[in-house]
Amino acid sequence: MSLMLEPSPEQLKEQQVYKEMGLSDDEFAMVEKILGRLPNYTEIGLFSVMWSEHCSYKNSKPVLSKFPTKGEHVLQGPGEGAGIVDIGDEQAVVFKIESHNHPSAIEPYQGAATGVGGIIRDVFSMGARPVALLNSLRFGELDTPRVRYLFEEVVAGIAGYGNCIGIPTVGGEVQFDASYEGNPLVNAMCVGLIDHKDIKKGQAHGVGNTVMYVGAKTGRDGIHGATFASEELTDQSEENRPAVQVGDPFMEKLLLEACLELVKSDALVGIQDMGAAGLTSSSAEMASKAGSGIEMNLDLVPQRETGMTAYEMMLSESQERMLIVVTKGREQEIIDLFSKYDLEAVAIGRVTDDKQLRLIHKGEVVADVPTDALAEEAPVYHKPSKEPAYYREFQTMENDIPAVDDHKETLLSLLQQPTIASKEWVYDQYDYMVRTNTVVAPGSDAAVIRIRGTKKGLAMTTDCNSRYMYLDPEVGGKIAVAEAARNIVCSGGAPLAITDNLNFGNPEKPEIFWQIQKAADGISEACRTLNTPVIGGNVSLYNETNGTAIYPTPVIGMVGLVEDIEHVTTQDFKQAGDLIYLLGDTRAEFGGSELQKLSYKKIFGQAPAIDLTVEAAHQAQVLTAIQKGLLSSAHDLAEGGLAVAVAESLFANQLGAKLALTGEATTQLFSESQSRFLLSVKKENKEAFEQLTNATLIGEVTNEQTLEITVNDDIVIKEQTEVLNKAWKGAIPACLQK
Amino acid sequence: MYKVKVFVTLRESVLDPQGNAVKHSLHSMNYNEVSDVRIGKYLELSIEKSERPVEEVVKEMCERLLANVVIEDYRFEIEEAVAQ
Amino acid sequence: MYKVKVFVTLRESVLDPQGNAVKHSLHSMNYNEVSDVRIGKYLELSIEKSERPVEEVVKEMCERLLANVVIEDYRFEIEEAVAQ
Amino acid sequence: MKFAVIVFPGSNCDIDMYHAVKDELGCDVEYVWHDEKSLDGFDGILLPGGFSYGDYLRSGAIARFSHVMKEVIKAAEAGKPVLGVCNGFQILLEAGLLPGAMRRNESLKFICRPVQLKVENNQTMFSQGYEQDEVITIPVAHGEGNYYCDEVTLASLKENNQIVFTYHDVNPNGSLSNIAGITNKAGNVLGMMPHPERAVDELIGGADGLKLFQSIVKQWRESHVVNA
Ligand SMILES: Nc1ncnc2c1ncn2[C@@H]1O[C@H](COP(=O)(O)OP(=O)(O)O)[C@@H](O)[C@H]1O
Ligand SMILES: [Mg+2]
Repeated sequence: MSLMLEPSPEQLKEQQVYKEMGLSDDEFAMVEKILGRLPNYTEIGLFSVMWSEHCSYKNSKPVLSKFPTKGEHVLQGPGEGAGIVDIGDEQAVVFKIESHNHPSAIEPYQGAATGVGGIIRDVFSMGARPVALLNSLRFGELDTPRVRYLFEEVVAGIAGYGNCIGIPTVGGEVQFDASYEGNPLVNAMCVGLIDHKDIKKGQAHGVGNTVMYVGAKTGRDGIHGATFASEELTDQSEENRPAVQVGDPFMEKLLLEACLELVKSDALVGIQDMGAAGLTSSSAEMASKAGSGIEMNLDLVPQRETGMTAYEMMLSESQERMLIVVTKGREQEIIDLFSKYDLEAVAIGRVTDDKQLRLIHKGEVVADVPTDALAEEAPVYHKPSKEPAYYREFQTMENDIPAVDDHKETLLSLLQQPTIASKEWVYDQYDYMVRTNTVVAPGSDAAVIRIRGTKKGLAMTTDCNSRYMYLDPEVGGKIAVAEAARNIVCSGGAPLAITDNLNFGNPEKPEIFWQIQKAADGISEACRTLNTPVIGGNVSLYNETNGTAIYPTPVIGMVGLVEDIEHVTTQDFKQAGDLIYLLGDTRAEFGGSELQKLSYKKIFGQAPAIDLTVEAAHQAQVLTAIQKGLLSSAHDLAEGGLAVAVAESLFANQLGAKLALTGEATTQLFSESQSRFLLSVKKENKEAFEQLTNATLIGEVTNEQTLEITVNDDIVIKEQTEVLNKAWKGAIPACLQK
Repeated sequence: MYKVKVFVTLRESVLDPQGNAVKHSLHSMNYNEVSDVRIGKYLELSIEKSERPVEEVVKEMCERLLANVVIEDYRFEIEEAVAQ
Repeated sequence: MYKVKVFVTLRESVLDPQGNAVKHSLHSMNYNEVSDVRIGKYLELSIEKSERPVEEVVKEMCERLLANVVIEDYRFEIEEAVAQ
Repeated sequence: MKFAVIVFPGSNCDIDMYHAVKDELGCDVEYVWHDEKSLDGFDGILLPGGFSYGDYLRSGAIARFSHVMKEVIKAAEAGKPVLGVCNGFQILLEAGLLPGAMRRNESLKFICRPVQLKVENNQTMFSQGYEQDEVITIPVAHGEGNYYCDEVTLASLKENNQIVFTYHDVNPNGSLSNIAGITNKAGNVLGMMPHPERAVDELIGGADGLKLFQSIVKQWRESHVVNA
């Protein structure tokens, strides 16, 4: 590769080489105008990655600007490695979500692993100690060997990285749907803790200060990864792909510990991880944010391979690297600090006052471009948007109740749908306990970790029902935020803020752009009503295979604060004799439901309706009841409706339940109406609880290890807990045995 | 019966964290003469004769399962074994 | 400079869970002619010339680090490489 | 009694071990970095879990060559209690302080879950706080916990009562004879795959592991009163 002669500036223009790098004719003309001359090969490379959708958000910026990003507790909103929210006592929580979809489609183990590695770096580059990991995954149906392979390898990759670095993976979600068959989604979220005084930013202040490179050496891996992530996957993707990055969690563990020691040093001026677009984005962004320039001598960059060109070094996405700026004259301290961890720290440049990114290689200036042009001045596109025909049609449909003749068999089938079934097979592979702070492990609604030295805890979850999103992205967007908040509340937390990962198809298609806009509208409105600002996120577009888009999937990652760890609640029924209540109204709503998919093998109609005011009121009631110590368990109703939620509540403690419902049986059991909670209450708390909420008493927890449900006095479901449990637990392993 | 030896190695530009760690460890044990370590897999397969030429079968198995051709290269050696 | 290839394999008496799993996968992919799979490690080392005979150095590295002789056997091949 | 928690590059249960000893057991404890040259002044040595050196090549293989391991061997020979958990166990095997070796889990997958253990021998300095044959719950979290040794070694482990813990009911990793933890012949070095330091607090994962640490302290106090 290095022997290949780089095209001259004139050839670049004439042969339109920039197009292979993802730049349009107009964009090339803009670059020419900014520089006042033709760019050379290295320079056009810098622009092509920085102006890719992945780095510049050129297509999504107008949409992102709708999000509410401010709030009384927000210390850092979008714009840095990760957002930060105050949690009192001079402490704050830091979190962010990021996608690694395309790399995972090509090499699932390493793609997922490096996705985890990248998001961890975003969090510790703020100065925070990462304390938990979550993920959100989407795959095709588990009925082809390829999908099973992707699923198994992605899970192994997430486990491999997280377990080795020693950060517990405490939660996440996995859903299966044919639309993800060729383009799985792998979103990883990291949560960190920080003392206010340690907060660091990625800014290159102080003319004359030293720019240092720390961590792993640079190789030719991942060159043009950001551009690759901004294209559709096609059958040719295999050939065009960059050299796959391999993660080294051991190296990152050392880098993490070294950086957390570094942030305590007053010699540190700024720090940013080398993620997408590696050395280019970290240097250009740090300088641009500080209003300064950076000059780097690429000969000094630690290199893993020989003969690397400037272009290759600047575009490499080798993992486990950081760029830092330190006070001039104090480099040796930094070198010593890193060498204790067997890591290299090398001075490769300095901060300048001319706002230029200037690169020197083998004694020559190989690039000299304005940092703002790279980091800030990418074109912004307002893409055309068009309501899809399917949406119009779905909106005119009546709510259809799927025909069910045996409700017990239907419940058993629903429990075996991979999207509903137990995810134990997945989280058994994650070390969710390391660091011994995990109070609520995977398997309940939101995970909870305690904060040592305080009585507080953090609740966290990722959520998105992409079937509702497809039927109605605006309503689906509201539901995604509401569901995340519901999960936090059920665990005893008060929602604080969200991070979002907008996974969509090709935004150049007006119907896709419409989905993005509507989803963002819904998310924004829910965030305002539920008072959970957006403190950061990530956009992953072009999730299509051979022209077919995934369901719109804006994953919501939410963190909540548990004021007192004593309040932590789980979904499991705790003892026989407790009363079972349902909070929230049940209507015949089956659009996008699991039952609809099971019955018709497709989804259609309207998504379940959501009234955010009702949602907020119900959440407030549940949280208050928890804080008053009135609840034995709390579980939100989601896929599969009431019957599935009740079944799930029986398993951990092998209990039974008797429920008496009235109305239309299928609706009562399986509808997916929103804003509903399943709560269990000790008998002695009955009155206090009933005064607090308008929940309906529907039954009682029993010792009989049987679930019995009557509707209008007819027994519609009677089955042993053990049988239900086996169906639910065994489903995913059974799919993988095939 | 054939005895087949398959060597699976990481492609050239692909990082080898294991190899690096072993190299460092060897250096700290004072084997400073070691300048590079790359670690791969070594598989020994026993394969019965079948209709298809064994080379073809082995190549196919390597491509489909034994090597991850996205990041790995492979090569193999086939020996005809004397039946025991 | 020497190019050294080291093969580390599980001892015969030791069950090889990985090899078994691969054998099963191959069978489920209809490669029924495969009767046995054993998986080991393959290391490629570049070693500069030093005072000590290279065989001695490699053997010592294998015994001390590269193989765990409780469960593994090793063998190696040494080639003298032409300096580049 | 003062404990050392040995920290190798890549150890990640060091902090759990530290807090178990300090907060729940109430003993003195310090982290000791892998290049430390002496363990004088420590009465008990704890090798925590994690992925020392990434567990590259084989788990524990590289860590055993660190400086501090010479001191760990010295401490073991001097009869001080040495506990290796998970990766710590693997390091003790690689270092030859305990017999046998680890293979990958039979399922080839990492496994993290609480498991039941049976106390096979409550006559060791690590297990005297338990009843003989008591069944306790302690979490495992490992990818290579499939213990192996040859028949002669197994026979001698049994004969000398060196098997302290076995998996009860379900063997999560395929280990020989359900072995979860063994001591050396002298009985002062224990290696075990399950994590007692993750089971010292009812809020987090039960408290069945605490007795193990309490046993070490009790034994130490008794022997020091006698010697005084
Ligand atoms: N969907 C989104 N919602 C809110 N903020 C976003 C979203 N996507 C990106 N951002 C914000 O834009 C900034 C730049 O994002 P990105 O380039 O992904 O960060 P990084 O350089 O860490 O990868 C980040 O602060 C991120 O939080
Ligand atoms: Mg839930």
